[in-house]
Parts: sequence; C-alpha cells; structure tokens
Amino acid sequence: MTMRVTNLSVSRGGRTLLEGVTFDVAAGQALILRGPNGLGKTTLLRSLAGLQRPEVGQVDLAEDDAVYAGHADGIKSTLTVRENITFWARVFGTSDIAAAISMFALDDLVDRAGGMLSAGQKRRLGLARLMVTGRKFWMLDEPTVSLDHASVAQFATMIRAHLAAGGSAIIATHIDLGLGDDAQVLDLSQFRATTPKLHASEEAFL
Amino acid sequence: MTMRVTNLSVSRGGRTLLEGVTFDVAAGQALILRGPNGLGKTTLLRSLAGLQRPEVGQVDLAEDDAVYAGHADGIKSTLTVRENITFWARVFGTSDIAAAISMFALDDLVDRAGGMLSAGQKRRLGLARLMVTGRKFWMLDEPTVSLDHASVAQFATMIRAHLAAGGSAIIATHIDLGLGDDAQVLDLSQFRATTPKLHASEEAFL
Amino acid sequence: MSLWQYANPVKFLHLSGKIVPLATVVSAVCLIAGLYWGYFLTPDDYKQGSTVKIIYIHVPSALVAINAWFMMLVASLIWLVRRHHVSVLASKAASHVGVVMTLIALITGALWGQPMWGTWWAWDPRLTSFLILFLFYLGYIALWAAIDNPDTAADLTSVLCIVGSVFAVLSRYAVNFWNQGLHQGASLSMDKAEHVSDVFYYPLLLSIAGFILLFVVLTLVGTRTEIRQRRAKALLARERG
Amino acid sequence: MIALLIRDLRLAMRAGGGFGLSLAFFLIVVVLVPFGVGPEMGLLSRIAPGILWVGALLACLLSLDRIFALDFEDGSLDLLATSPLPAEGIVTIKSLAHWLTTGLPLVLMAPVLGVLLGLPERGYYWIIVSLAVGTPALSVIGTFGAALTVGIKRGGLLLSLLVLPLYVPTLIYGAELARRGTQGMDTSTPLFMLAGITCAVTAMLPFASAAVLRINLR
Amino acid sequence: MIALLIRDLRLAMRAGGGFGLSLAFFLIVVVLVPFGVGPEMGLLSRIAPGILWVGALLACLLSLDRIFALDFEDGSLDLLATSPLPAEGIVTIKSLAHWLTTGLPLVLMAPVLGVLLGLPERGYYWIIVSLAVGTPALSVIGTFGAALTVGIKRGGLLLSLLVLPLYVPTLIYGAELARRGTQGMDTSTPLFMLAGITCAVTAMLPFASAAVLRINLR
Ligand code: HEM
Ligand SMILES: Nc1ncnc2c1ncn2[C@@H]1O[C@H](COP(=O)(O)OP(=O)(O)OP(=O)(O)O)[C@@H](O)[C@H]1O
Ligand SMILES: Nc1ncnc2c1ncn2[C@@H]1O[C@H](COP(=O)(O)OP(=O)(O)OP(=O)(O)O)[C@@H](O)[C@H]1O
Ligand SMILES: [Mg+2]
Ligand SMILES: [Mg+2]
Repeated sequence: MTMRVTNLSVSRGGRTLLEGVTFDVAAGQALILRGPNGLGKTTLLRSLAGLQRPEVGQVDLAEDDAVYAGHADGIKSTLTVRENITFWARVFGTSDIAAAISMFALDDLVDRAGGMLSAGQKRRLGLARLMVTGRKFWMLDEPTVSLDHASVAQFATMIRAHLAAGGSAIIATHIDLGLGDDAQVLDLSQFRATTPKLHASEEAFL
Repeated sequence: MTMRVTNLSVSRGGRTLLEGVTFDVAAGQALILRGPNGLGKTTLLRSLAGLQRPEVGQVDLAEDDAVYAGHADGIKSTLTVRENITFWARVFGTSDIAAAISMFALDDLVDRAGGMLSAGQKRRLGLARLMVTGRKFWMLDEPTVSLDHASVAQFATMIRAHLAAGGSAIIATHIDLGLGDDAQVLDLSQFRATTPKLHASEEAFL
Repeated sequence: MSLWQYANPVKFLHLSGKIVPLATVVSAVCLIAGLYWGYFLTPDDYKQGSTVKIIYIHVPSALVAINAWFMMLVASLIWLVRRHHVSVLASKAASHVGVVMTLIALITGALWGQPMWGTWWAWDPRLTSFLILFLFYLGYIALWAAIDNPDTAADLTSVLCIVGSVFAVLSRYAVNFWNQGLHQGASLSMDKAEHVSDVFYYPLLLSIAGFILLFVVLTLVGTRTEIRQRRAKALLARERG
Repeated sequence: MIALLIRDLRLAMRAGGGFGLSLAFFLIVVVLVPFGVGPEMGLLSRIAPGILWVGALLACLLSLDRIFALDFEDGSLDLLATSPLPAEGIVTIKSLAHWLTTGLPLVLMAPVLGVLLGLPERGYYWIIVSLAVGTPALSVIGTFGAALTVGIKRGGLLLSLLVLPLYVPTLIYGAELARRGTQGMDTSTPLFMLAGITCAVTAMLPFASAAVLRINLR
Repeated sequence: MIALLIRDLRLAMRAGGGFGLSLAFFLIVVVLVPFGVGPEMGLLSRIAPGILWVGALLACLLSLDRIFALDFEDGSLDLLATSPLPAEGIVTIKSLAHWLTTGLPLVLMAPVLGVLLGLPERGYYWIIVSLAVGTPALSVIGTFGAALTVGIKRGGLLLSLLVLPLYVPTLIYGAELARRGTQGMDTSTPLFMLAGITCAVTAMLPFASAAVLRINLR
C-alpha cells in the first residue's frame, strides 16, 4: 500500500509555491523533504495530510491513513502529560500509551501539567502522540526542533521501528536525522514554481 | 567590560534546577550552553537577562546591557516585517534597520505581514531584531530553530560580527553553530542540582 | 446558449457593460421624475403635513433594502450549487448597496418618526426587524472582509446568508409577537383601507422603480469592480508569482 | 467522541479554563445594573427577568470563542480534523460541552441572582424554566458562529456580531416567557415557540456548523 | 514611548485588533436590553442612562485583557521589560492607548445608542459629559488590574473579578451624574466626585501598576 503523489502543486496566500511535485512512498519507506525557508514544505505537508486543498495534481492516499504533526504540538497546558496523550489515544481508538511514553522517556513527567514542560519536553510529548494515533503515514514538519541529541537519536529509532512495522513517514527537516539509508532525500527546490501558475479559481477570471 | 556569574543557582516551579553555576564572559567572547532537555537552559538565560530572580549567587552585569531572545519571537502578525523591526529599533533608540534586514535576507519580505511568514522566516525576523537593540550582551535561547543551513551560516556570521564589535553572546543550543573557536562551550550538566534544594522562600518554613 | 454562460466573468463584463449605461439613464429619469413630482406637484397630507414627502425616499429605500437581501440569498445559493464566481461576487456587491439602503430607510424613518410619533425611534416590529436586518448586513460584510482567501470567504458568507435568512424570518415573527407596532402597513397592498391615496401613490411607484433600477446599476457596477479586482490580482500574481 | 467531551469538560474545570468565566460575567452584569439604574426595587423587579436573560445571553456570547479558538491556536483542531471523528460529531460534542459548562451553570445561578434584583416570587420558577429551555439553543447557534470564525485571528468581535442577530428570536421568546410567567400571564405561546426553536436548531444547525468547519479546515 | 503608543494604536486599528470590539459590545448590550426588558419606551428611557453606563463599563472591562496579554503571549513583554522604557512609562502608554481605542469611541457612540433607548433630550449632553470624564478612570484602573494578572493564563475571568469592585465608585457617580442630568436635577456633587476620582487615579495608580508589572516580569 503506497502513497502516490502525482504532479501536485500547492499554493499559500494565493501564490503557487511548488508545482509538479511527484513522488511515491511505499510502505516501510521514509522520505525526507529538504528546502530553504519559505519554500513551501509546511504547505506541502498540510496538503498531503488533507488540511489544505492542492491546486492541481492528486494525492492517492486513504483519507484516514495520514496524520500530521506540525510546528504546534497541540498540547493542553492544563492537562497532565498522561491526560494529553490518553486523549489522543482514545480519539484515534488505540489504547497502548505506555510504549509511546517510555519511547521518549516521559515516564517521570507523566503527572506534570503540559504547560510546565520545557520546549524540548513539549516536543517529545508531541512526537509521542504520533505513536498512539496508529496511523500508517506520518507527515512530520521539523519534528526535531529543540530536541537534544539523545532525543533526536530516540526519534530516529522510533521512525525505524515505525518503518519496520510497515509504516511510512514524510519528514520536512533542515538537520540530519541520522536515518542513514532507511530514507531517501527529496530536495524540493527543483519543484519551486517558476512560471507563476495561478490559483485554479483565479484562472476563471482570465 | 565582562559579565561575571558566580555560584548562581536557578529554580523553576519551586524546584532548584542548576546550582553553583559560575563563569564569566568577556567582551568579544561567545559562550555556548549545552545540556539535555529540561536541564534549565532557558531558566538560566532568563535569570541572566534579569527576567527572573536567581536563588543565590549573583550576576554582575549592567541592567541595560542584556537582551534576551527566547522561544517566542515577539512578532505581531498584523504588522508588516518592517513595522515590526522599526518598532523595536525605536524602543531601543537605534535607527539603522537596513543592516538588520539585509543580514537575514528579509528584503523582499519587508512589506509582508508577520503572520504570513513561514516558521524560518519568523525566526529570522526575531534574530534581525537583536541587531537593532544595540545591546552588548545577547542571551539567545535556541536561536537557530527551524532555520535552514544558509540562514544558520548567516547567523554565525552575525555573531562573529557582533563579537568583533566588542559584543558578547550566550547561546543555548543543541546543534553545532559552526562558530569554531570563537566560542567556548559550557556543558551545564555539571551544575545539575543534586541535593534537592528548596526555593529560598520555602526555606523560611523550616 | 444557456443563460449560465453569462456566469463566466468575462462574458458578464461584456454584457453588464452594455446594460449599465442604459439602466443608469432610466433610473435617473424615474428618480428625477418621481421625486420632483412627489415633492413639488403633490399637496401636503392633511394630517401629516409636508413630512409625508419623506415617503418617496423612505419606502423605496426600505423596499430595496429588504429585497436586496433576497437577491443575495439567491446568488449565494447559486454559488454553493454551481460555483459561479459572478453570482457570489454580485451578492457581495449587493450587500454593500443593501446596507446603505437600510441605513437610509432607518434614518429617513427616524426623521419621519420625530414629527409623526414624537420619537426618533420606537421598538415597533417593522423598525426592529429592520434594525436586525441591518445587523445581518453588517455581519455579512464583516465576514467577507475578515477572510483573505476569496473562495473560503465566498463559501462561508453564502452559508451565513442562508442561515441568516431563516433566522431573519424567525425574528420577524418573534418581533411581531413581542410588540404590536404603530408603523404603517403595506401601502402598496391593493385593499383600499391600507392604500395611501393616489396622489401619493403614482409618484411613489415612480421613485420605487427608480430606486430598484438604481440598486441594479450599483450592484452591477460593484460586481464589475469586484471581478476587475480579482482579474488584476490574478494578472499581478501571474506577473511576479 | 466521549473522550473529546471529557477532555473539554476537564479543560473547563481546570484553572483558567473559563468554567467560572461565564458565571462571573453573569454575576457582574447583574451586580452592575442596580448601580447603573438606581436602587428602587420597584423598577428593578420590573426589569429583573429581562436583565437576567440579557446577562445570561451575554455570558454565553463571551464564552463562544473558546469553543474552537483554543484548539485552533495550539494545533489540536488540525489533528482532530485528520482524526476519525466526523465534523458533525465534533461540533455536536463542542456545543454540548459548551452548554454543560456555560448554559447549565447559568440556569442554576439565575435564581440566586434574581434575589439581587428583587425578582417576584413567581419569577424564580419561570426564569429557571425559560433559561433551561432556551440556553441549549444559544450554545448550538453559538457553535455555528464559532465554526464560521475559526482561524480568523482574534475573531471574537466578528463572532459576537455574527451571532447577535441569530440570538434575537431566542432572547425575545425566552425573556417574554420569563416576564409573562413572572406577571402571571399566559405563557403557552412563548414556551411553545422557545421549545420549538431549541429543537429545530439542535436538529438542523449542527450540519451547517460541520460544513462550515470543514470549509475552514481545508 | 511614542513608538509604543503608535504601535498599540496601529495594532488596534488593524483587522482583528479589537478596536471595534468594545464598540460592538456596547452596541450589543444596548440592542439586547429592550428585547429582554420589553419595548415600552417609557420604561426604557427611564433606565437608559444606567444601561448606557453599564454597557460602556462592560465594553471597557472586556477589552482590558488585551492590554498586556497579547504582548505577554508572544514574548514582546519580556523584551519591553529588558528595554530602556521605564515600567511607569509602559503602563501609562498602555492605559492611554486603551482609552483612545476604547473609552473615546464609547463616548462618541453613546448618544447614538441613546436614541435606541429613547434617552430624553437633556440626557445626551450629560451622557457624553459623564462618560468623557469617567472613562479615563476606567482605563487607568483597568490597566492596574491587567498588570496584576499578567502571566496568568487566560486571566480574563480573574481580571474582571478584580477590577469589578474597583470600578464601582466610578460607575455609581458616573451613572448618578448621567441620571440626575437627564432628570434636570443638580449635578454638581457627582460631577465633582467623578472628576476627582479620575484625576486622583490617573495621578497615583500608574505607580502601583508599574510596581506590580515589575514584580510579574521578574
Ligand atoms: C426608524 C424608523 C423607521 C423604520 C426603520 C422604517 C422602516 C420601514 C420599513 C422596513 C418599511 C417596509 C417597506 C416594505 O416592506 O414595503 C417601511 C415602509 C413604510 N414606512 Fe417606515 N420606517 C420607519 C419610520 C416610519 C415613519 C415614522 C413613518 C410615518 C409615520 C413610516 C411610514 C412608512 C410607510 C407609509 C411605509 C410604506 C408601507 C409599505 O410600503 O410597506 N415609517 N418603513
Ligand atoms: N512554567 C513552569 N513551571 C514549572 N516548571 C517548569 C516550567 N517550565 C519549565 N519547567 C521545568 O523546568 C525545567 C527546566 O526548564 P527549561 O525550559 O529551563 O529547560 P531547558 O533546558 O530550556 O530545556 P529545553 O532544552 O527543552 O528548552 C524543566 O524540567 C521543566 O519541566
Ligand atoms: N498565512 C500565510 N499567508 C500567506 N502566505 C503565507 C502564509 N504562511 C506562509 N506563507 C508564505 O508561504 C510560503 C511557504 O511557507 P511555508 O511555511 O510552507 O514554508 P516552509 O517551507 O515551511 O518554510 P520553513 O522551512 O521556514 O518552515 C512562505 O514564503 C511564506 O511567506
Ligand atoms: Mg515550515
Ligand atoms: Mg529551553
């Protein structure tokens, strides 16, 4: 079961950013998206996750296979770490939160309120949440922001485990995750919109 | 004119995190703080910048020499990039914003609203703001988060220029900034609070 | 050769370009004739005195204000069903005209109320439901202004317009139940009891016609500007990307 | 579904969750009015039912933007959108949670505050009835408005402006019911209408809200 | 200083800046009251001055948490604290900006809304006077409350509760002034007291606010 993206072009604020984006990710594969700031990585990931309509082209992916983890971690500062993660587990209809918690060494923080976490701890919680969704395709936007080296390594192992279990991940990042050759790298610069295409609905006016 | 920190201990949420922190930073020097997530880097930096009272020990630094740039960039999403930066320039009584803007290649974004920037562009604006403060001591908390390689390099050059101009910087980061030997590295793990000290005000109850 | 072809912006521009000048002339004629006739060639009302002449502005504007909303409702439905940009942009343009008309009706009404009822404002059903209509217009326009993606804005405002219409009718009943008013009944209704006397009737008809045409003209012009703006944006985007 | 409900309730209960917010605001309005209008009990008790209803409605209006705004800002809403929950489910749960944390407390609080305004004996019963029947409509309608303004930065103002006219019928019948009841007049019509509005709105509007929410999250 | 003022005004003007917020809310209150209380003009015009004052005060109360909360959330306040501006300066500017964007519009809007409540002729003059004299006090006091609750997540509720009692004297004298004026009674005492409160508060309170702000940012 692979995800196939064909000739996709995405736009933000009326401007087309990327066009002709084409790739496919098979089960068990990871794809790393690279590109300078403001190129359109976040926009692309959101379109892949179905949070934004693509201009043209299509994304072949079962609606409820994808999960998106962006710059915001969706952590409630008044809920404890456990409550936060349990909630998402129940929403996605899974149950085993222990694995997720121990994976990111959150064990001794489980009863602390989300608002009392440090930047990196927050991010770790955000990543742990991914594991309880039970989704196959992970769209990760700069997942390792403000993580220390140990945690980055942990993240890599998590990804490997996920791939081994037949999952896939599409990761936009600026740093080297040390995934080695478990992941191909795709440089998005090649897709930067050159001939400025117009938003489909704008076309109608010409 | 150096900054001297002697036997400082900082606490957050009633728990002492670091104790006996001692170092000094001379003009033209940079200090890089390392340590795992949740160790207390942010807390320490805030104390150094005078945004939080240290437990014991003291910080010898002229009140209005320090500027702190934390996880939040203080960008107004409804103001344009130029308005954002001009405001800070005027608050700190400086005038030359051109240098700051061009340093981080914000030139073609100056008229875009702050809310319409990508993660990295926001952060670049946040850093550009440092240059217009005209302060000597920069306390930077994970300044390179979500910056691409080019911008990280830019950041390094900015720091070097700042040091060359007789300024100093204390930077908490997990990645390698490529400052080479312009900067000493201080691993804060050695200062981790061992004997669970109590917040001074708690002591009073014993 | 269906009528829908004019939903194409470009075609619409051509067609409306022809209509507008003609409609302008006609409405101008009607307005001038109607208002002149109304104001100078009719006697003062025996009990209302000359204040009655406000009717030539008040009633038409009120009528237009109300029917503008109906037109918006239809246009919004068309957008939601057939996704024709022109219709939703027309609705947007109409809302601007409508809100002004509502304001005119409110103000002329208030001016009229002072001599007639001895008060600027009364919580009479008609007046109240008009005030509510005014709020609906404001909300609709504000929502348009608040969203930067034009298509999202179109969808949301259309839904608002539909839901709003339902609630507008609802509150009309609510208000009637809440307070029995002192406001005139429908003066255009054909039964003689309600009917305002013919002297006022025909000039009134003229100026109503004039106002309606005026509404058409302004809406068309507004739509054209909206379309042009979108064109300009599109072309610009194509230029710099 | 249940998980979402529980979470929202829990969030509301926690410090700063705004559970008390609406109550406090209700209290404030009712306390301020006598200071503004003057102390004569005769006058106050005449306007008491109306003021109570207006206060409850305002309290409701102000708590609306918490329905989605918080989840939107911290990214939860994106996740919910990609989650298995249907949009209809989300909006229904949200309005239910809103009613439980806002409407219900208001209903229970109203009689207490009625004392401050010298509400006549018979009034207490009718205030409770009218609010109990009316507030669900307020929550559901409010959810629609909130869904419309999701993603608009600080859409609070716009939200209240959009919702205000939608609230009018409910307010009229509700207040009318309370007033007539208090004066011992016949209450069947307003009661019937109010109940009708609540039922109709609860049955229909969630679909509109869901549609709007989808548009906003796409 | 000026830069800060300009920025705050600009922020308020921009979309979603909440400039209209207070006005809209004022309008909402005034429009809702008749629906609640009933349409009789006699009754309405009697309570008009009071309602107008309460409405204005509520509108003010609601806009308070924007004074510092926004700057705190996005980290601007930390920077301002380390900036050369003295805390006294910051709070003064903040309350000035708040008055310009909230109090002033309310003053200008009040007579228009007075029409809806059938405010008697004489009332218009006095409503404007009383609000013009009173609202500055509201802004300054409000800034103090806002400074107290900086850093408390969603401190909105707490803020209103803290400020409410502080507002009572202003409200009493203000509303009294408006009412007496409207009824053509002698207005010297309340006018004098109201002016006194405003002057005193504006002279003293900023120092308290500054102190509190410093404590909160340390
Ligand atoms: C602010 C005050 C007023 C408002 C908002 C107002 C509003 C309206 C509205 C909405 C209509 C309905 C048009 C229609 O549905 O056909 C109308 C018609 C009319 N109004 Fe007023 N009105 C006001 C004051 C007055 C006053 C003071 C008078 C005269 C005593 C007056 C006389 C009429 C008449 C004669 C009509 C024509 C009836 C009809 O065509 O339905 N109005 N006004
Ligand atoms: N608001 C708070 N209240 C109480 N404790 C807190 C609060 N914020 C953070 N902490 C705790 O204080 C400790 C230090 O937090 P701090 O943010 O200084 O860590 P850090 O070194 O900056 O970590 P990171 O590298 O992830 O940013 C952490 O263990 C965290 O759990
Ligand atoms: N809300 C918005 N409205 C309009 N344009 C936006 C908005 N947000 C971002 N943009 C623009 O869209 C472009 C792509 O933004 P995006 O966040 O996808 O970049 P990115 O590749 O994720 O960059 P980064 O690596 O910094 O996160 C940027 O040029 C940005 O200026
Ligand atoms: Mg990004
Ligand atoms: Mg940190």
